[in-house]
Amino acid sequence: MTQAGLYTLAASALAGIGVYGLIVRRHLLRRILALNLLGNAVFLLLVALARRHPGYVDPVPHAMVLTGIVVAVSATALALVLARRYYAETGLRHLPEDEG
Amino acid sequence: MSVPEPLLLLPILAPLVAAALLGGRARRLGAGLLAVAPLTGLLALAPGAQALELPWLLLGTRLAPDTLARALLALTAPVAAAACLAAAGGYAGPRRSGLLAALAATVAALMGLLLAADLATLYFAYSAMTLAAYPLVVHARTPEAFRAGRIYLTMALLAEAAVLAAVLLIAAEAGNVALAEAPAAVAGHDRRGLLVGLILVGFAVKAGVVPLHAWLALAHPVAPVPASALLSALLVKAALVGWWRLLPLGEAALPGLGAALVVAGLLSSLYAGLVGVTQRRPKTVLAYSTVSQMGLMTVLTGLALLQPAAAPAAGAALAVFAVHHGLAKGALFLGCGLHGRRRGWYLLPPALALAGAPGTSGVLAKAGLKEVSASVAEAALGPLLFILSALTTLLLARFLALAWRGDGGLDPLPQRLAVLALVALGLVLPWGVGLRLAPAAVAYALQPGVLADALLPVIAGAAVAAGAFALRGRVGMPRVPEGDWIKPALLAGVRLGRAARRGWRAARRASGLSAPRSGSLRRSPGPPPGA
Amino acid sequence: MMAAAYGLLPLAALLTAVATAAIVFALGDARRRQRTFWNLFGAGTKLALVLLMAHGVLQGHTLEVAWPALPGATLRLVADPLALLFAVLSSLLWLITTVYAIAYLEGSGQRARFFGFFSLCVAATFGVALAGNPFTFFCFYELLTLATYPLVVHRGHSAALAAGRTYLGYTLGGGAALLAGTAALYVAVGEQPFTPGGMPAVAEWADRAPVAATAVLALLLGGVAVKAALFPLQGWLPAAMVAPAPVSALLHAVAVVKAGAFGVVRIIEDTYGYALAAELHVTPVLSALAAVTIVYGSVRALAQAELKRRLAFSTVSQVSFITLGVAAGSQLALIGGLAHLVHQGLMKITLFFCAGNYAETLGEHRIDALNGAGRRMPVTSAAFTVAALGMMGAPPLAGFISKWYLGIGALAQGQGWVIGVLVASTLLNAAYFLPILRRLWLLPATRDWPARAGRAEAHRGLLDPVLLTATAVLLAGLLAATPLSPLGWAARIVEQGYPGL
Amino acid sequence: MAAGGALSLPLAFLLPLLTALVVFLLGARRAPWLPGIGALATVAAVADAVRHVAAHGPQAYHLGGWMPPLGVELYADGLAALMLAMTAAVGLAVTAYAGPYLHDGHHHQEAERFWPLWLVQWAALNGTFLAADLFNLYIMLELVTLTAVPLVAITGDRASLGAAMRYLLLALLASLAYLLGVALLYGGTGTLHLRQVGELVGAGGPAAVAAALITAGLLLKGAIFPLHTWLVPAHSNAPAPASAVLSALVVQAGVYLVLRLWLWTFPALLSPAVGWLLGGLGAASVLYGSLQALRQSRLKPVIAYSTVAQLGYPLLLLPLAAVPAAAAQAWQGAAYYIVAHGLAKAGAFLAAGNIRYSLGHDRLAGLRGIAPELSVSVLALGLAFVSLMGLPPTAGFLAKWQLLSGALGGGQWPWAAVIVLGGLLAAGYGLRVLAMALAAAPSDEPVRRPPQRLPRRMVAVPLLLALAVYLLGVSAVPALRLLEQGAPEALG
Repeated sequence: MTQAGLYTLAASALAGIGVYGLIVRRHLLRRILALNLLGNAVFLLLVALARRHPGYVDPVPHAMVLTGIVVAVSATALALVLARRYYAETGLRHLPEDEG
Repeated sequence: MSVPEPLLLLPILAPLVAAALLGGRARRLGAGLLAVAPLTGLLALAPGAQALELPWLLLGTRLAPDTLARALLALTAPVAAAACLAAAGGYAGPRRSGLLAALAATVAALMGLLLAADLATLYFAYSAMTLAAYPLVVHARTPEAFRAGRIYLTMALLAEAAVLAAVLLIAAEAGNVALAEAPAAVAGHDRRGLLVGLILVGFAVKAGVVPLHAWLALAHPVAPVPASALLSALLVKAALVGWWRLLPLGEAALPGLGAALVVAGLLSSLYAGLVGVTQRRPKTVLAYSTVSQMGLMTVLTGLALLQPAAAPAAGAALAVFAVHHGLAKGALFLGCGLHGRRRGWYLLPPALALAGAPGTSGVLAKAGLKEVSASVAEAALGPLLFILSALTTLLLARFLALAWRGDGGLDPLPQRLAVLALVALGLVLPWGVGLRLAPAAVAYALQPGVLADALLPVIAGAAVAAGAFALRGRVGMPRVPEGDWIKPALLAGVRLGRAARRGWRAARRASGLSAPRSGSLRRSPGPPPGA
Repeated sequence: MMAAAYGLLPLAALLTAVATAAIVFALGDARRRQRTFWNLFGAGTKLALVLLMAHGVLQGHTLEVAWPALPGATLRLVADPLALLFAVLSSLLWLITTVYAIAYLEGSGQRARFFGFFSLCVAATFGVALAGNPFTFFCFYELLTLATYPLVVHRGHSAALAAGRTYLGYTLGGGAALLAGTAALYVAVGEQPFTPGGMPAVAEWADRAPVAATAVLALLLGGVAVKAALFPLQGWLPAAMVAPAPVSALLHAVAVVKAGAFGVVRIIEDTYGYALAAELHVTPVLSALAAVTIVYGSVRALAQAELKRRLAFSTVSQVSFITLGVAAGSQLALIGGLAHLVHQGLMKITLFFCAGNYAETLGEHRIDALNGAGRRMPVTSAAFTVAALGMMGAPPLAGFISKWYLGIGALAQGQGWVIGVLVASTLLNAAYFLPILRRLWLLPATRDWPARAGRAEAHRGLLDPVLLTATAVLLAGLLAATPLSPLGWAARIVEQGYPGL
Repeated sequence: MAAGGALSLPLAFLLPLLTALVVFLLGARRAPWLPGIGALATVAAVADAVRHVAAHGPQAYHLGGWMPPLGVELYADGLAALMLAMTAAVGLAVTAYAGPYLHDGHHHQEAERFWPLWLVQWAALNGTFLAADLFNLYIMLELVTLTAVPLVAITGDRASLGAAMRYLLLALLASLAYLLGVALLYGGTGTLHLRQVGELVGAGGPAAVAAALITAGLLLKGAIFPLHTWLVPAHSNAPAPASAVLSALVVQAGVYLVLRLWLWTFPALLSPAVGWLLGGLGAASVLYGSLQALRQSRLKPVIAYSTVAQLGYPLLLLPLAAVPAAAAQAWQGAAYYIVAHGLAKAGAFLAAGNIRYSLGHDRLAGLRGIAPELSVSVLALGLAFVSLMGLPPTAGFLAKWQLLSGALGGGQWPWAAVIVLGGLLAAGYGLRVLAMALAAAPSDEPVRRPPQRLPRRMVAVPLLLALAVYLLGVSAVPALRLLEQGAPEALG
């Protein structure tokens, strides 16, 4: 069980949880969190990729992850703002179409 | 004297010009012009006028009067003029200018028909004449008149469909052929049987061959006097023009169709005579006599079709017969328009002429017929012709009895003038034409023996008439409606239609469909209400 | 130089109409006088240009404009005699109809929209006439559909909208078929110009793949058959009657049905060629359909109580004479068909103008309300009579000439039954036109109509066009033998273009 | 001077970004003319780039001279140039339109938010078309999404907020799917450069999975059936200028990338089965979108569903791309479709915006008899719809013709049928709208208040966009010649 393999395994586990949450949960916050989990899973995978050649670390995936995190953060921020505005406007914690 | 070709257009244009004037301020001038316009037809008899080519007109028009045309022009010009004169000077009823315009149009079309020398123009003039005559028939605007008009137009158009088909069949092989070559073209046509059949049927309606004569018997009584004079004296002759222009007479022998035509002619002559005797209105009687006389001319055509060799003689005889009959009939019909107590005296000469009394043009006409028939079918026709002329005499006796005494109104001069002119012409013109076309017949007609056996049928007929006159009131005359078969037939048709519609409605109701959409007229197969 | 100038004429004429449309749209509803001026100016200019083109063609110039729209598909305008026959007809009748429409729509709303699309519609018709290849033909054919729709629904009430739906349902369906057919044709043989006698490439292709060729031909014909109102695709035509009279005149006489009939000519004669079409067993079907349509339309017309509806069904019947002439396959019949393209246009536009006059002046739409209208409106009624008799095929009027040539042409091909169709149509036409004439002239008036305003029986703008077209009907028949008559021109087209027939 | 041409690539990306920054700092109120300047500058840069691509073939530019993999390469071939040009045209129009629309006193805070968002989005779109490696594409896509969502929510009412929320969630999911795919590809090939990946990638399992993930993400961003659910509420609740850019540009960027990736990066994976699958999805969205559009009772949803339908057409290229007889024409058709749809759709949405702006609603039933007041806008709407129907003489028709010829040439009749049928359905919903606009006002109902006066520029812009579609309908040859620059041999 190499380190990369471990990372990959963890990544897929996270991804599974994320997708599950995104599909099953209706509460907006939970969904946003699920999306973050999913994102982190992908980042984890990239980090794992950086080490696929023993003895040398590929910088490109790291660059990607860094940028990706920035993007993810801003996306999350936007999502949260929207969610709050939505709640303020409607008093709902989930999207109306999702009921029942 | 010789006239330049363009004057050949004058007979056609002059009446139209007159009609155009009728609409505007110069109404009186137009009427006067109309009375003389037909006489321009005589220009065609002048030696100079041979043929007028108008290649830019229609499909390339050609006007050229031939022998038959000249003879008929000699008839048409005076009769039409007389009718127009009577109408312009004598007619006092409603819609006078309408009547005059219709007369003018009909006359123009007639002239065109006689002058036409190419296929398209012939058809043009013929159909134009058909349409132009309709207003004459329905001029009275009474339901009766409209019914007569509807029947006339229906029959005429159906017949014209046949004519159109025939014309197209000819044109397909020969193009817009000159009428001089038309008979040859028809004779050589690969659908000759069909073609000749179409031509015969197509024109038979105008000729009033039984049973296609119904419209005549209905139209004449309702039309105003000058109109019926035109119809009976000239319009019906258009059929003869059509036949003699298109049928392969003298080109090919068609025994079957020829014999059929002869028989049809004889039958319609006989039938019309018998039915005519039963009629109660003088103009109806005259109409039937027209049918009967046309039957005889049909016989002449049939004989020519039967035997090409006889065609020239038959043609000449036909021309003479047509002139004789046209003048007499014109005079009689115009005479019916007179009111004077002594109008019988006006009517007597033409009546005698029709009856074929010795010395009259009737003898000449019958002589021609006899001659031709003798040359074709030995003796077969002799007795029949005897019976027929007796019948004619009877018919005219009936007419005179009905029409002898006018109601005593006074007649405007032009009207009397018109009648007198025709009567006078009737005494000379046929002989003139006879001398020109069939001198043999003239000579034959003037033999004393012939005069004698011309007298016999007249006497026979007169005797029967006298007998009937003596017995009048005691034996009832059978009542035959005008246009004999047509009315029962239409009634049957209407009943049938009603029944069919009732059944149809029931069927719809049964199948639960809605009533017909409100965009569409409900039409009964028979004539609409008013019939 | 001169030749170059001639070469640009087609484009100039097309742009004239488009520009007129643009100007009229831009002017808006308010400025009536300017709009009238520009309408007449545009129509007049276009007519002048088209006549100049005709002159050029007589001189033997080739008038052609082309530019690539796509790799492998060019927009090409060519003025050959056949194109000019249609172009002259449409431009002339456009001018007349414009005059009429200006008077007819006096005081009604939405006139800028109306006249804008009116001009656009004629531009499209012009394009259809001059289209030099199937691609161009399709483009203008569809443009015509679009440009006429707003005219059909002009009145804007729900009946008009329903009629518009029907109209588009039929025409766009036909357009789809035409599109598929044209595209398939291009895929099969690439771009070929319309060639009298047929495109050689198509002939080769048909040898290789007869089934495909037949299918494509069926698609193409199906596409144009809708506008040509060929049975059973004629349903839209009577429905479109809700449009104002000038529009009906335009639809029936000038633009739409004619574009369809013209398309039949282009496809049969210039794309496949008659020989090939006959070889593929398409022309018998076509002529049979045409015959059925002729009789069907007339029979339906008998039963119509509304004047315009009766005229509509009569159009259904009459237009098929053109198809019949094409499908008969003899020079004479084709001459008759092409001449009828013009003749029917003149006669039908007259009839619709008259119907419009009765509706506008007397307020009468039903036939049984027209008793005695002849006395009240003699000029209109006289024109109506001329046109109706022409439709019946009574000599010496235009319709007789068409029937004459159709008949002898069909007989030349040994198709005697066509005579039967002609005769039947003559009788049926008489059966539904003569009663109208009887009402107009012979029966006493049953209604009390508004008295005349002034001496004229109706607005001059409504009368002069009618007189003009009626005279044209008369002259087209009387002077048929002259070289520049519709017949003469059609004969020139056929002798130059289709000697093979 | 290719270098100058290359230089215009980063400008096309940076100029709108810069403008956005300045506008954000100054505030749109204080500098209402600024967006216009920025837009014009961008258009100039794009024009220059297009000119060079047309003249000297594909252009490449390496930011700061850094080479890939770490450096960022901007690359413009014919397709990209075409997209840039279309975006520039729409962008200019929207900028011109949004000015009077936003600064009329009713839309203050919208104005404040709109300009930065839109200008950044424009930059991001240009970046998407210019990006030469998969990760930059990811960044740009995210940037597009993160600007598109607020544009949807800009009015801040509950409907638009809900739509934006849903849009955001799905878009993020899509981006992550895309990123995952990119990660797998990188793991497989060790590179991110579009063309290098294409050369290195095998037909193996991981590559297929990566391609599937990426495609799925892009299809969702491209709102292809059945992943279109988010589009209609989002696009029909946004203000007119936003709807225009969302429908004309944002979703089309997704479709553009599907084509780009499958034709440049995964041609090896484009088996007939895959082609038919993607083409089938395209066909499904054509038919489904059109049918839905027929059932709408409001104007903007009709247009939004027509977007769903129109986005399906370009995908029909994929099953045809492998057929030599069909590929070239189908490819031209698909590319031209995107251009034609972009312009027409922007025109349609802006015209609809005018109608809504002056009537205060866009219910179809309420459109009866508006033609006189809004005739120009209705005319523009109609002209745009004609192009969406694919009828001559419009760019839409030429594109349809090419695609149809491709389908027929490739002997794949089903696609031809779909194209023709789609056109008819489009005619159906288009004319449903126009019939309402041409209809006379119902006589029974009381006279409506005269609609609000429209600023002249707002009237002119949609008409100009629509007319541009007709200009492109007269001849597609220049555009298609541009398209040949740097096209794969299979499509040349």
